[in-house]
Amino acid sequence: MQEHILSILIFFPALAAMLGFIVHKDSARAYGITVAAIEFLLSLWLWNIYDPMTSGMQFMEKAPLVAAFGINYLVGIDGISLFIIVLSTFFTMIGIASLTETRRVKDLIITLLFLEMTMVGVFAALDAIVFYVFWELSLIPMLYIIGAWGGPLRIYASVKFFLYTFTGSLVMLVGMLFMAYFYYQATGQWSFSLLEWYRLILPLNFQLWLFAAFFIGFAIKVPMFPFHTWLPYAHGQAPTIGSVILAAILLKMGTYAFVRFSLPLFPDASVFFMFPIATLAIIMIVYTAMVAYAQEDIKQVVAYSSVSHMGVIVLGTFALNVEGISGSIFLMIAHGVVSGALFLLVGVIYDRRHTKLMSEFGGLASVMPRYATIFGIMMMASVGLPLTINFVGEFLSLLGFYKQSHSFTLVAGTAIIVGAIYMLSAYKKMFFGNVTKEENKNLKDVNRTELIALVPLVIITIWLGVYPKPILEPISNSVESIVQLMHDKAQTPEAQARIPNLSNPVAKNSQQETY
Amino acid sequence: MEITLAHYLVLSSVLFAIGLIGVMRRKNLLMLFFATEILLNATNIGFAAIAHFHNDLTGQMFAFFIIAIAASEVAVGLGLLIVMYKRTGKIDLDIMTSMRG
Amino acid sequence: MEIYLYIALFAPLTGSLFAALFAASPKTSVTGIVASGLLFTSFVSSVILLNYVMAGHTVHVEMMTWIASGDLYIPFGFVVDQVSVVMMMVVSIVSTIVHIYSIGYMDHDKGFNRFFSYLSAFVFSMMVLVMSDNFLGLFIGWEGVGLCSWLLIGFWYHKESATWAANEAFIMNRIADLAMLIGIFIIYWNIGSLQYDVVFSQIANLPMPIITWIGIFLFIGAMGKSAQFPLHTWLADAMEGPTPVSALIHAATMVTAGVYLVVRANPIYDLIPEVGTVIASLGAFVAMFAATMALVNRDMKRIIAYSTLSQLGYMFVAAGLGAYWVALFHLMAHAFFKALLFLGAGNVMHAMHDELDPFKMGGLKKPMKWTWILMTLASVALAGIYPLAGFFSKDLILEVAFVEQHYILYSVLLATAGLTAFYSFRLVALIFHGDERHLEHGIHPHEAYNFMLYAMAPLGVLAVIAGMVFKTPYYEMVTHLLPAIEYHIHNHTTFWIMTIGTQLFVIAAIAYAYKKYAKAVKVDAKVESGFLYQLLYNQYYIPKLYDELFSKPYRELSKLAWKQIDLKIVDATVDGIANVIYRTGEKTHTMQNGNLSSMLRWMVIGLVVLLVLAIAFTVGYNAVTMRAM
Amino acid sequence: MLEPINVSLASLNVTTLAPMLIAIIGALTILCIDLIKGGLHKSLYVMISLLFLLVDLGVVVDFGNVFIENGPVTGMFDMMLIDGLAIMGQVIIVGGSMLFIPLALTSKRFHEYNYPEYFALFLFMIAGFQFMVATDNLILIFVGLETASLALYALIALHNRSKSFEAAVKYFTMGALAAGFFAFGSMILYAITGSIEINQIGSVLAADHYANIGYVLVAVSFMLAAFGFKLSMVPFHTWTPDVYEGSSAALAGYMSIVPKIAGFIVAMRLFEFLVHSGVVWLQVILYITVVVTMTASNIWAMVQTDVKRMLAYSSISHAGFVMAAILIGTTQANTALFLYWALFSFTNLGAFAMLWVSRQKNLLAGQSSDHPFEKFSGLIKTMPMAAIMMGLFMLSLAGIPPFGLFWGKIYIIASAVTGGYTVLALIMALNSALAAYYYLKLIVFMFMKEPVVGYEKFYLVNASLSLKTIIGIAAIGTIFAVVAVNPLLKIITLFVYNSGY
Amino acid sequence: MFEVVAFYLFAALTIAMFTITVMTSQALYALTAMAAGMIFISAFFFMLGADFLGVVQIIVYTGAVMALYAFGMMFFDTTRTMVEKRENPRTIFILGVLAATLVVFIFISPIISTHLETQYPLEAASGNSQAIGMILFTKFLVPFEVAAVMLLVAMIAGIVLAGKKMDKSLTLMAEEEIALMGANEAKPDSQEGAH
Repeated sequence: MQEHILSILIFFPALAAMLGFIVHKDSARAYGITVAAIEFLLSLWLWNIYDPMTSGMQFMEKAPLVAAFGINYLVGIDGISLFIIVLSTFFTMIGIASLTETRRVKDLIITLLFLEMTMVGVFAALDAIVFYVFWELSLIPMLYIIGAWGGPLRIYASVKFFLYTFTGSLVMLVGMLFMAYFYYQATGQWSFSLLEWYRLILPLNFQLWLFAAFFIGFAIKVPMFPFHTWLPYAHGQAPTIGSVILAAILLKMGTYAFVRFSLPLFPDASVFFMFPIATLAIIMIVYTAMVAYAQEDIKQVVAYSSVSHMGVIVLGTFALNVEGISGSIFLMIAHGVVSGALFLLVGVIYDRRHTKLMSEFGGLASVMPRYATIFGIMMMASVGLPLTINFVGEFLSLLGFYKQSHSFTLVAGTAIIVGAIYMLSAYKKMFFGNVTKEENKNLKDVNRTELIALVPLVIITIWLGVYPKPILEPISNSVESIVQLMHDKAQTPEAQARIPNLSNPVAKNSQQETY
Repeated sequence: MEITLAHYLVLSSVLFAIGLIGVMRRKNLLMLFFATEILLNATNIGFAAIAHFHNDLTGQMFAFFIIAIAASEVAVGLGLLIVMYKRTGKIDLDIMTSMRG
Repeated sequence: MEIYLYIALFAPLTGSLFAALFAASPKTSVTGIVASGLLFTSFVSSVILLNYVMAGHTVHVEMMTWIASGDLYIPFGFVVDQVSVVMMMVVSIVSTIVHIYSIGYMDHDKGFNRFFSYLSAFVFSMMVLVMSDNFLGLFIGWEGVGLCSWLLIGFWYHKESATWAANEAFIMNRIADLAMLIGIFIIYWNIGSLQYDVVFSQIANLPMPIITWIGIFLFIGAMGKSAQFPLHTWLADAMEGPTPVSALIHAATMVTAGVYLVVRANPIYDLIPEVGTVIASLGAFVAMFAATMALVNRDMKRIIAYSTLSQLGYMFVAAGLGAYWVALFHLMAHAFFKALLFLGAGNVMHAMHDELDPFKMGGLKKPMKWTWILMTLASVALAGIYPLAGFFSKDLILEVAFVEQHYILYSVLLATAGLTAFYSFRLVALIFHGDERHLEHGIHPHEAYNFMLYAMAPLGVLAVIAGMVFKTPYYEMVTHLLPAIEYHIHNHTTFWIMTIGTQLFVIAAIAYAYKKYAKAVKVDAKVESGFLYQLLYNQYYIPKLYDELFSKPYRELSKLAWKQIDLKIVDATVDGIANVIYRTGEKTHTMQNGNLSSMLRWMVIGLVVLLVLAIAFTVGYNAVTMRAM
Repeated sequence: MLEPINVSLASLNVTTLAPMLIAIIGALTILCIDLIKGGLHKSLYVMISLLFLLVDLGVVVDFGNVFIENGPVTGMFDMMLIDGLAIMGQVIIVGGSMLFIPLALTSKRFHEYNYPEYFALFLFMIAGFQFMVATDNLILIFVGLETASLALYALIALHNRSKSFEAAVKYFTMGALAAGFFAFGSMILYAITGSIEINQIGSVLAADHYANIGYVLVAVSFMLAAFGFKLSMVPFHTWTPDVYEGSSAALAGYMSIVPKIAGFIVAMRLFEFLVHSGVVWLQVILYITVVVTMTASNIWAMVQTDVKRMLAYSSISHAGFVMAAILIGTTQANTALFLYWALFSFTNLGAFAMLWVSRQKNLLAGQSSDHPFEKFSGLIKTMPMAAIMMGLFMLSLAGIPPFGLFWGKIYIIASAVTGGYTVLALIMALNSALAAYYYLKLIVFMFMKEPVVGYEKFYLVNASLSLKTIIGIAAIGTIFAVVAVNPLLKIITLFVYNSGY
Repeated sequence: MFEVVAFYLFAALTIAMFTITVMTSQALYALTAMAAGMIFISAFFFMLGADFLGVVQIIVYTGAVMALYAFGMMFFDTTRTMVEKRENPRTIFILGVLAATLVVFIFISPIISTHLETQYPLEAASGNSQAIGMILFTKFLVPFEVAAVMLLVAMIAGIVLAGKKMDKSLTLMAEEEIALMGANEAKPDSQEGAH
């Protein structure tokens, strides 16, 4: 069983979803929770048997799919994917547990379980095509969730989400085929195995083009400025569960893919594009934070804040050193937890008032103190307060990028300021002041179901903020091998200089920055 | 001055063009079918001429089969026209615009 | 000893969590008592640690790893050495007192439990800040106190002004925190560690510019927390919080964190005296600047806040000039008497039903005798009259400036000392002396609970003796760690002239204040409408300027970014592309008009196009081949 | 006098005719049965057709085995050419026909199925297509093409309603014009090469180094126009949507698969050597045609209000997509073409069968066509299984992995990449995104909208067990396509490569 | 010389006839002109030595096809002047003339080919028909048979389409109506024509 744990993790939810068609709709929720819980426990077990000291891939499984074209079912995890998988299973569980949707719950749960399969699949895939399969497949359940359970503009939002991401990923697909073709030219064999691709050293100009092709796919998914406009719509229209999964997991696919594909495959291009991408990341950070500040709808605030935080993640990724990349991966998890929680929180109030406009609220702190507290904790985590989960990632990401550029980091660092501005002002609008609206006077505080979902998130937020080691260590170990790979593959002098050589500790800090 | 293959080919293409004009111009389906016959006949001249100048029978064979094809087309075409005429009372193609877009 | 360290550190956290359990329930005084008790425990532990440290030891523990990635290794490490123990003492004493005081002060507040939770959390953060053995640990506390400050300023969250001030404080601090983070980044990438001992031992090996940048960025960080110009506006606004909060956070502890940071990082600043000079100059400027604003303000708490600001300026002068131990000493002394002053003001507020304008008070010395005594004591200490604490700490800074031959700084500080004395006693005079103007408003003031006064008493005692008694042992202790420089004016005549001159100057200022305000208050309309008065009264128009220069444009720009850029450019482009495609479809699909004739025509058109292309190519091809031949 | 020619029967390789003969015999058998005893139920004829087709397929598969051993076989005075393309083409033609013919087993009665002649014509048509692919002689291609086409026109019209006549007449007339193009194009090719056999044409042209470039290009123009019609390339595509709409969904689905593969095979024979000839014009023209066909039809498909018309435009787009393989012209591309088409047939079978089962006889008030999008509105609520099936086929058509067409799609795009057509690969990819829009539109209607009152009784109105089985087969084929891709790829590559393409 | 004169004469006549066919508004004129044009074309066949083709042309076209069309015309009652709506006549002519010009442009250049091989040479010794028969039943046996099938298909199609059973559309009738009709009506034997 241990050697097939990944396949079990991937396909168990899908299988359960199929069987779910038979379950009576009144018991669907219980069924969903059970399945998700089993899946979560399985992922915890995976974590348990994972060897954190090894930096390479573990639990690899391989089976030929289209052998003639080099497509194999190849899965495996390292420290980078492990935790995102755990996060996915965790959030599916939390999401189903906190489900307040009443319309066609059974369909929703089945869809969620399918979605879970695709999420786990994306993060476990080591074959480009398998990765692509899950990547695309993940769009469909999300499309359905937004389109069927969303708000008034749901169809526009869902179609936009789908088409935008789909278009990007098709360009990426062409890139993948190119990559395979290069591999074919080099070895005479077709292969889509990432691990095989890692061994290719491409000429710079090819790297640039391929990087760009992959970039479009990933950037839309992340979403990076200026490809981000689908996100506010998607979040704005999606039901709570949709937003939670979207923000917590699906967005991470893009940044994860940067780490998994772009960096190790195209080290020189990564260095070449570092500053343009950093510029975009900074625009994401500052600009979307400002846009978030201007929002009137609390969910949109959280949605734009997601974009802003994703900017930090991208920046950390392109720091191209262990600190930055580990930080960005940690921040992926952190942001998953925090933004997921924030969307859940928004859902709580939406369930009660059926509006998300901040002007409709005010003074909620006195009506719903527990809610306000949890929201406050999550807000502070989102703002990146130390000892919360976000800080570790944000700090490492910025720290990492500082090595590459001081001025960029300085500007990007304003994330902690602008983030505070929109978050605090939103919090103020919603929770502070007097209760002005009659409807708000008798709002019920968070109930038990909601607490079941939220309290674990609060605990994780603080636990991992205080003690990130169990996660950070395996991540770092895996990142180290990626960075070393990149360094070894780097051809241009600039790339060799920018990507640290970990096997040579003397040279590590030899580069002194001068002002 | 001698009649060369080019002469025949030019004649063939001119006739073909006349056929094309007819095909484009005619609204009455029956008359339109006449034009398609012209197209095939124009080609036949060409085939026969090439066969002659190349001293090869294949062209004649082709023309022969084209005649056969033309005849079959007439049968099916007329069948279609009859059934349509029975249904609509007209064989004007302008009435056939129920499907568009 | 480690156990005491942990007790000192975690007792407040325990208190906070305990109180938090009851946060949503109605008031239970047990939370206040437990929290105060735990803080007292923390205080006792601190005393034990102080003894231990006085004996020449230090305690250094590493609790656990926090962040470790790549070469970065940051533990939760705590150190109790000569510097941090001083801070621990200050924090634990003042906070214990403020806690006990608050039991009375917050007696009638609905958020009583919540308040104690926040307050204890603040103490914990402050403890982390001072006890951490590395920069990032310090940053935890640094941000933690920011958070608690936000919570406490906005404690009365239904008040718009309070929440606004809370957010302002938080955001302003964040701006400085960014600089601090950058400072930390520079340190890490150049030294490879953030541990104090490693950093300080290696800092000298770095090139000068880098040290300078480190110094600058760390100092900008300190500026935010210590509300130095231009990041000072939040401090006065922070007075929206409950008064004990002002006493603890915005007078005694948090705002001095900046000074602490500079003192702590003294090995860095020692290497960059130029930066030190800048710090000192800025400090002197702020001292003067804040004092002038305090002169005319009509809000009791704001006056004290400006005074705090001014005193922080003093501390930075000392720190900037390399007299770290002096800065720390003034920090300590100031904590005592400023907290006392605030708590006194709290009593007054309580008595006056939250009235803050001293012009509406007067003659309170009768009903509030003890408060009067304590506040006068504190004011005297603040003014620096021998033998109270202020004399030993503040005048020392003047001496430092003089000895270091920064005569301009010296004169500024001297003038400020006069201003300080004036506004302090203006306040005392307005509140406690003169007519009982408050009677017009139908208020009958009463003295605070006894236990509150008892709680304040130790501060009163400390304000009196701190300078006299503590100076020598303190000096001996901290100079183990800080540069031991004695600031003595070697010429006795000069020394005496200066000391006595200063004292006389200050006393004169006090006398003038009494004369002007103790009897009857005359409002001089001409002066008040004058430019200078208005300038000072409006805090040099700086808040307004910030509002116009930053807040409003930011708000407008945000709106613009959303409505104009995000929706109308970025999103519209995406939708535009989709629309263009769709409209092309709508316009051109009529080509399929269902008419057979046009369908046939399309076929012929297709053929003709192909033929045209074919001929064109043939002609071109032939031309090329011809030329080739 | 001419010398009498002695030919040995063995050298004729009469067996090469076997598959077509079987189909023709099948057709005649049906006619005879009807003659002997009329008024028999259509299921009988469906089954007889199936049986003959099965035998037909068996023979073709057997040819496949022979081909693997011996390579291409010629017969009947080199008229017949059984190479890899012919075999694969026939497999798809016969296999596709076998999948589509059971769609006649509807629960409602439709006019055409009351005619035994319908099934006879169907088999004749298959024979025609088989002749078309199993030769490289332009005459036989032409005659086979016409046999099949004439039968097809009749099949369309037999649906017997005004739209189907309209469709048949339109198709017929345009077909006649296209036949003219084909004849004229052949004439020119004959004029410059003296041959009407594609291989010889190719070798003569190559030997001449394309001296008559003008003639070649004009001939190619005419041929392109003729095949453009058959393969529905823009702007010769105009018949497609109307004919699809006018004919029954079953036949429309059939038309999107079988005639086209026959066309593709001839186009492959005809254009492949031209593409490789180095005549830039041809590459450019094909490039433009492919791109315009893909893009324009996608754009038009977006604005359709009828699902069947949308699928018609989508099939144009798919044809353009596949035409790219002919442009690229490598073995990999040609392999991709067959792979794509094999996978496409399953998905399209499913999609059109889904339309077919919900075909109502009379239109509701306000309903302009048989399958407006509104008809499928909210299907997930009324008929979840049907909605999921239809959604599945749409996703497959859109190229969403891991469903059938995705594998074809990546292989074609990969061949474009390998063949050096990077920009084309990108255009193809982006076109898939365009296409996703309209497939998604149906999904949106089915899954995200509320049902429209009045239509609910028409879902599956036409379904019978056999139809459901067909849909099930299509669905399984679509979902588990990945399993089949590897063996298919191996076999097709073997066949294509050994046929010299 | 004779050849030249004959070519130009018949060319002019054919073109004229076909032009009339295409341009006239009288269906009868069109039919007649086309029939004449067909016959003139057969003249080319004879000139080119394709006697067999010429004969077939006259018999099949002028005989059978024209007769069919004539029947059709009578059936459709189109003997009178027809009103056809014209759109963009200019476009049509431009397209037609352009097509002709383009093709002619190429055709006036001679064919350069050194690799023409005659596969089935015309042999002076034997007659055209004989030669044709020879290759028709050897090389072109398969197309010939397929053509037979094609004619069969055309026949079946034509008969079925024109048959009486097409009068009522089962496609448009409800199931009940069909059942009713089946009970009332005897089965029409439409197969007879097919054999």
